[in-house]
Amino acid sequence: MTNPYLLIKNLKVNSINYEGKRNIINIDEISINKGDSYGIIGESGTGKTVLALTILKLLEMPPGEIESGSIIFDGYSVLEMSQREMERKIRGKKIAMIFQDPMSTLNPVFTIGYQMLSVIMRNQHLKKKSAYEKALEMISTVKLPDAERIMKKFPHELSGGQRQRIIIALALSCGAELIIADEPTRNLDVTIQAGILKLLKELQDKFKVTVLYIANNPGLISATCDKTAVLYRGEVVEKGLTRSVLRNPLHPYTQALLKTMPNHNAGETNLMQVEKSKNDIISGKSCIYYDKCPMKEDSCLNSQNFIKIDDMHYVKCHLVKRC
Amino acid sequence: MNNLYKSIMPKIKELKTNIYLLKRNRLTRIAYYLVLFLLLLSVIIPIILPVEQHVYQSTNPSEKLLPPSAKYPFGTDELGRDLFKKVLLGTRISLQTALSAVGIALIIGVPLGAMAGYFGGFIDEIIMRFTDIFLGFPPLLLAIAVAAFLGPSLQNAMIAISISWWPWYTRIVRGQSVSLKERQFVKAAKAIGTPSYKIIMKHIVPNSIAPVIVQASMDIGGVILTIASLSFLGLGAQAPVPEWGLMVSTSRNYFLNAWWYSIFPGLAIFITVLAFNLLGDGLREILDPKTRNN
Amino acid sequence: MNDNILEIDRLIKYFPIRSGLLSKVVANVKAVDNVSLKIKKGHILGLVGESGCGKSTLVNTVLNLIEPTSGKVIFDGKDLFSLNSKELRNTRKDIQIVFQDPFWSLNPRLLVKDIIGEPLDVQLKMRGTDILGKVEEILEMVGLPKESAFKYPHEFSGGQRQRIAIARALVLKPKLIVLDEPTSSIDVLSQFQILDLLLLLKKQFNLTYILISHDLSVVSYMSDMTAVMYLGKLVEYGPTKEIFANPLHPYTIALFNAIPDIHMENISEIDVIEGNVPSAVNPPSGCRFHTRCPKAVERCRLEEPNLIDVGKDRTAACHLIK
Amino acid sequence: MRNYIIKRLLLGVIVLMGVVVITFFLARVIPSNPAAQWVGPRATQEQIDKATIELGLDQPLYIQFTKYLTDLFKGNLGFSLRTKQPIVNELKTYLPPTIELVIMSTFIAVLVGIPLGLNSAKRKDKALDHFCRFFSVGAVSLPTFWVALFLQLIFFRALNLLPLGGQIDAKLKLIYQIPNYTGFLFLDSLISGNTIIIKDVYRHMLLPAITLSLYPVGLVARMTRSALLEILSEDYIKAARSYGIHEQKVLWLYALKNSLGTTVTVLALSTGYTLVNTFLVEAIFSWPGVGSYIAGAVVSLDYPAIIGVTLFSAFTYIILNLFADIIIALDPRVRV
Repeated sequence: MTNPYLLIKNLKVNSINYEGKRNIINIDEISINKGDSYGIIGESGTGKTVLALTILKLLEMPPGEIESGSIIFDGYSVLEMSQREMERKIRGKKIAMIFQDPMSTLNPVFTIGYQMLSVIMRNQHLKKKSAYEKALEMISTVKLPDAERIMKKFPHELSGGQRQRIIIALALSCGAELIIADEPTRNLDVTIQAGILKLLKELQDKFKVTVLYIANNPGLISATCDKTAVLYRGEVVEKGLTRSVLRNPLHPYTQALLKTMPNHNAGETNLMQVEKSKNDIISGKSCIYYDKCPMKEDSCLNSQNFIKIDDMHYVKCHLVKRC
Repeated sequence: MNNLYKSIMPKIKELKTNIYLLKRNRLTRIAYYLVLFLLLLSVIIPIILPVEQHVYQSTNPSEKLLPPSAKYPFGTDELGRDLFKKVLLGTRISLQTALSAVGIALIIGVPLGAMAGYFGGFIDEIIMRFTDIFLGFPPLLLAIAVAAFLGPSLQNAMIAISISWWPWYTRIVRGQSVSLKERQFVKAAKAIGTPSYKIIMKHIVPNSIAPVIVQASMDIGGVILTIASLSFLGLGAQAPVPEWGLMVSTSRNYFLNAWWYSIFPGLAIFITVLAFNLLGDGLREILDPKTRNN
Repeated sequence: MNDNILEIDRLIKYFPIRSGLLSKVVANVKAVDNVSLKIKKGHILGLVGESGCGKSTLVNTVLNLIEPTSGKVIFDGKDLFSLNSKELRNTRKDIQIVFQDPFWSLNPRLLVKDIIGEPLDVQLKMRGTDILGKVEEILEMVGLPKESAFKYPHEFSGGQRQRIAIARALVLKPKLIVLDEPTSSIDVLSQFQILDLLLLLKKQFNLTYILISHDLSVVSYMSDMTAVMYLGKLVEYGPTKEIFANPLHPYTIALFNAIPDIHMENISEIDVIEGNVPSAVNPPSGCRFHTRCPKAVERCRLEEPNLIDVGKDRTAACHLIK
Repeated sequence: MRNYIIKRLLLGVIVLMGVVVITFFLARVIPSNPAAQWVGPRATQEQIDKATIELGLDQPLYIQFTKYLTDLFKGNLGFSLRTKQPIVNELKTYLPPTIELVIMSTFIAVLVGIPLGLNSAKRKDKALDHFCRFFSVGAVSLPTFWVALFLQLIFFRALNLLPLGGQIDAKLKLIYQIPNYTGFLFLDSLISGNTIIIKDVYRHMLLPAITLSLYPVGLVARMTRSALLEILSEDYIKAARSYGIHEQKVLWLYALKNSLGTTVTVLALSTGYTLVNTFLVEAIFSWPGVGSYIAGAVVSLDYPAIIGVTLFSAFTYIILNLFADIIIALDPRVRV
């Protein structure tokens, strides 16, 4: 078997502040193959963005702290590389990121053109003139009309949807092979969001890039990704082919998450009732979902391992064995 | 009684947390203890050593301008008075004047800012243009001019400083209250018909006070410096009041041959101002929500 | 007897844009443009639309936080904008709001008892101990322990804070509560609990809700009637079940389709409508949706469609609906 | 943007007017007997009566104010009590040395303060940051007048490296023809090309300039640090890094350009501070500038001179702030 393109193993990331240390990420293994589109689902506050920043080694430390683990990307051991090496070899060249908020991802005091040219000239070693051509080409690739005019504009003169398209163009024009999209449509209206998602999918096929997709909405992942991991409080609780994870969710958390989805065909929506639970923090090794899980029993206080359902599908809940 | 206790407890807890946070940074911790020490000094010293007694009765021309020694740790001045005692007495004068000046400035500035921000429109326009005009003078300049015209004295210097300082607080509080009034809890209060003055008192002022406290604590340092500067120019304390700035000013006639005369009062100013500034800086770090989560 | 608790009649709200030295009005943001709605007592009205469609402006006028440019809001038989200040204060206790983000909607410097007690103090002039008793009673109703009264908001989780916000809205026994995205900023698991709590309280206190949400599943779960807005206009209105089963207006269809659900194999199944939401300063002529509508014809550009009755209590504003 | 600038100019005019009104009140309304104050403590009753008429103090307030305004417009600030000279003429002679000093110390503030703040922000909570924080807080805590004396003790008394005060050595004045092209001695000496004069002038300037620059250095470093800390946590900085942009470019161009607004505002503020600090420092260094002039005026309660300098300084400060705001208005985010 070939080595995975991106392999995250035993990664533990903490956040340190005056109240003490808090674990944000505790991932046993995520492996992504070249050409995959891989989705990570989780609510806000589960450490999705921290994960993305850790892969690029952009996490601010402190307050962040990497306790253990490794990230192997395309043969590079990212966590052992220096900031300079990351800058020269990885960021932009190999991995580019699309951030959550298109309003704040572009530098407000430079024109779109300037920002695109800097990125293209830096990463593709082009002269200014050919970089300019390239920038125009990329702007039309993301289906924005009138590229020359857009190049002269400042970010605040564009709408949210337009800006997110520019950011996608920026990420792609680095020539990166892995794109990390961190909730790229979070702050956009739904009708605009659909257009951006469609564009991303088209471009993925066109540029043959690998995409790591981070979202809080299972629907987005379902429509865009082949493989999925479900994140709860920094831990992967279920992973596998998107189809099997989302159609046949086995972890109680995944099940709870999916019940919120609109289901017009089913005729009536049934919302799950979760029994009231105090938000007490369970220390030690118990299942991460213990305090909120509707099916919990005493055996859940033991540590949980992944249980293999099929070749791809793994669940971190020992209760599935019984079903 | 029990309810009162229960309402106050969380506030005490919060204060304790804040002091704890403050003391976590080494620099701030030192500043914190230094400020406490200085406050203590300013209370105790005048009790042990009444100002009048020292200033008028301890002149001793035969021991004038003596260098530091075991008897006179800071040396003596041109009339043979113990500079160490003089510098110690100066603590009370500086702290008292500075705290009063900042207090007056807060009393004028905070309500004006809260009103300007909350009501907006015409009231805002009037108050803020007034503020702009006062801020049109470079810092210290207005204080100098006002003090000059009121006539040189410590009390007038204090009034002059308050007059030139309030607009800063007005500006801060206004900025806060403009954004607070869009906050949902203010809208909720409006929606239940809470009268304006209650909204300002309960919702606007308490929530905009944190940056004001930070600013004020940093300003105490600046105000002490300003008092010293005014006295140095001859617009503040008048001889024989043992005020630090005045001492440095008088020392100018002797300092090339009596370095201790200038150095120690100046050092006292520096250390006091530094303590307050570091404390203010530390306060900003913990009270500012932007830096707090780090 | 009239069983409508709220009637919004041809409501218009323009925000003038001023420019130049003399602050001349150069344009208007047409935030709400000629909207009429009725809400029956005991119903839940779901209000749906994207940002800039005028939902918040509409709600702010209902709460009497802003005055409309023209039109009427009749609440419980009284015209909200012709009340004198005393009547207004009395009416205010009948209309309450629960905001989206419980982090921002609770004053961080007040104890929970003072937050929930504020309406009692202001409206009923109640005394300290009476207030406390009432607060503890209402806290238990929303599923929080009595001891919460002496805590600060930051000691609670998002879901619990939202319960506090609900308690504050409830404490005056209002007739109408506006729910502004009540669950969108709390975690999925607490969302269910909040929604069910709201349904329970509605039954218990005989309340009427206006529910604003961008989450269609929440609207379909909660509301009896649904209103869809686009750029300050009401485009479709009717019983929730009917609208979700068979949306008529092209915008409603586009909105429903744009949301990917987990039964979708591929993103290409989504019908994307092109373009951006136009500015409300200079909204498109004719039907405001015609610039993005896949079915638009010449007439849509020229003539503004009226809301027409399409049967089953439903109305829609589109030329193409027969 | 044009509208913004016009509005800002209008505000500037309002503030200027306000400043004039306040000084008018200070000079004519607050004192119990302004005429007596105006002519000084040793004046005879006759002189006071004369001043009362001259100043129009027997007239209603609004007429006094109109006269005050028209005088100002004509550039008439009255006469100094000490020298009996027109204050405007005195200001003209005392200004150039002060301007040189202020420019010099602001220059030092930018050169030292910005890199200090930037490096501090870059290495937040590291040793360098702690040092910078201590240094910048320390710099704004020092009494300027005391620093002046302290530096004199060290560099003149103890080490005898630098002169005690003055602008140029008195002996040089006798040997050389001191050039006077612009009225600004430092500039003139540069133009003259006489290295001995340049060196001497420079040596005289060093201590006062360093003394005055301490406060602005602290201020600029501190503000740059906090502005940059905020900017460095923005998404667009993370984004620029994720696209592999050079860290140096990210810091010095992407981040610094965003903090330009803060820097410019701080510079205007700190120049204001420096201007007023010259009042405390110049006399110590026997620097023949406005600062020495007003320090003298304060001691002898020369009220017309105090008002004159106050008005002049306030006007300068207002214009500086106006420039700062207009520069900030060039920021594309404001340009709507």
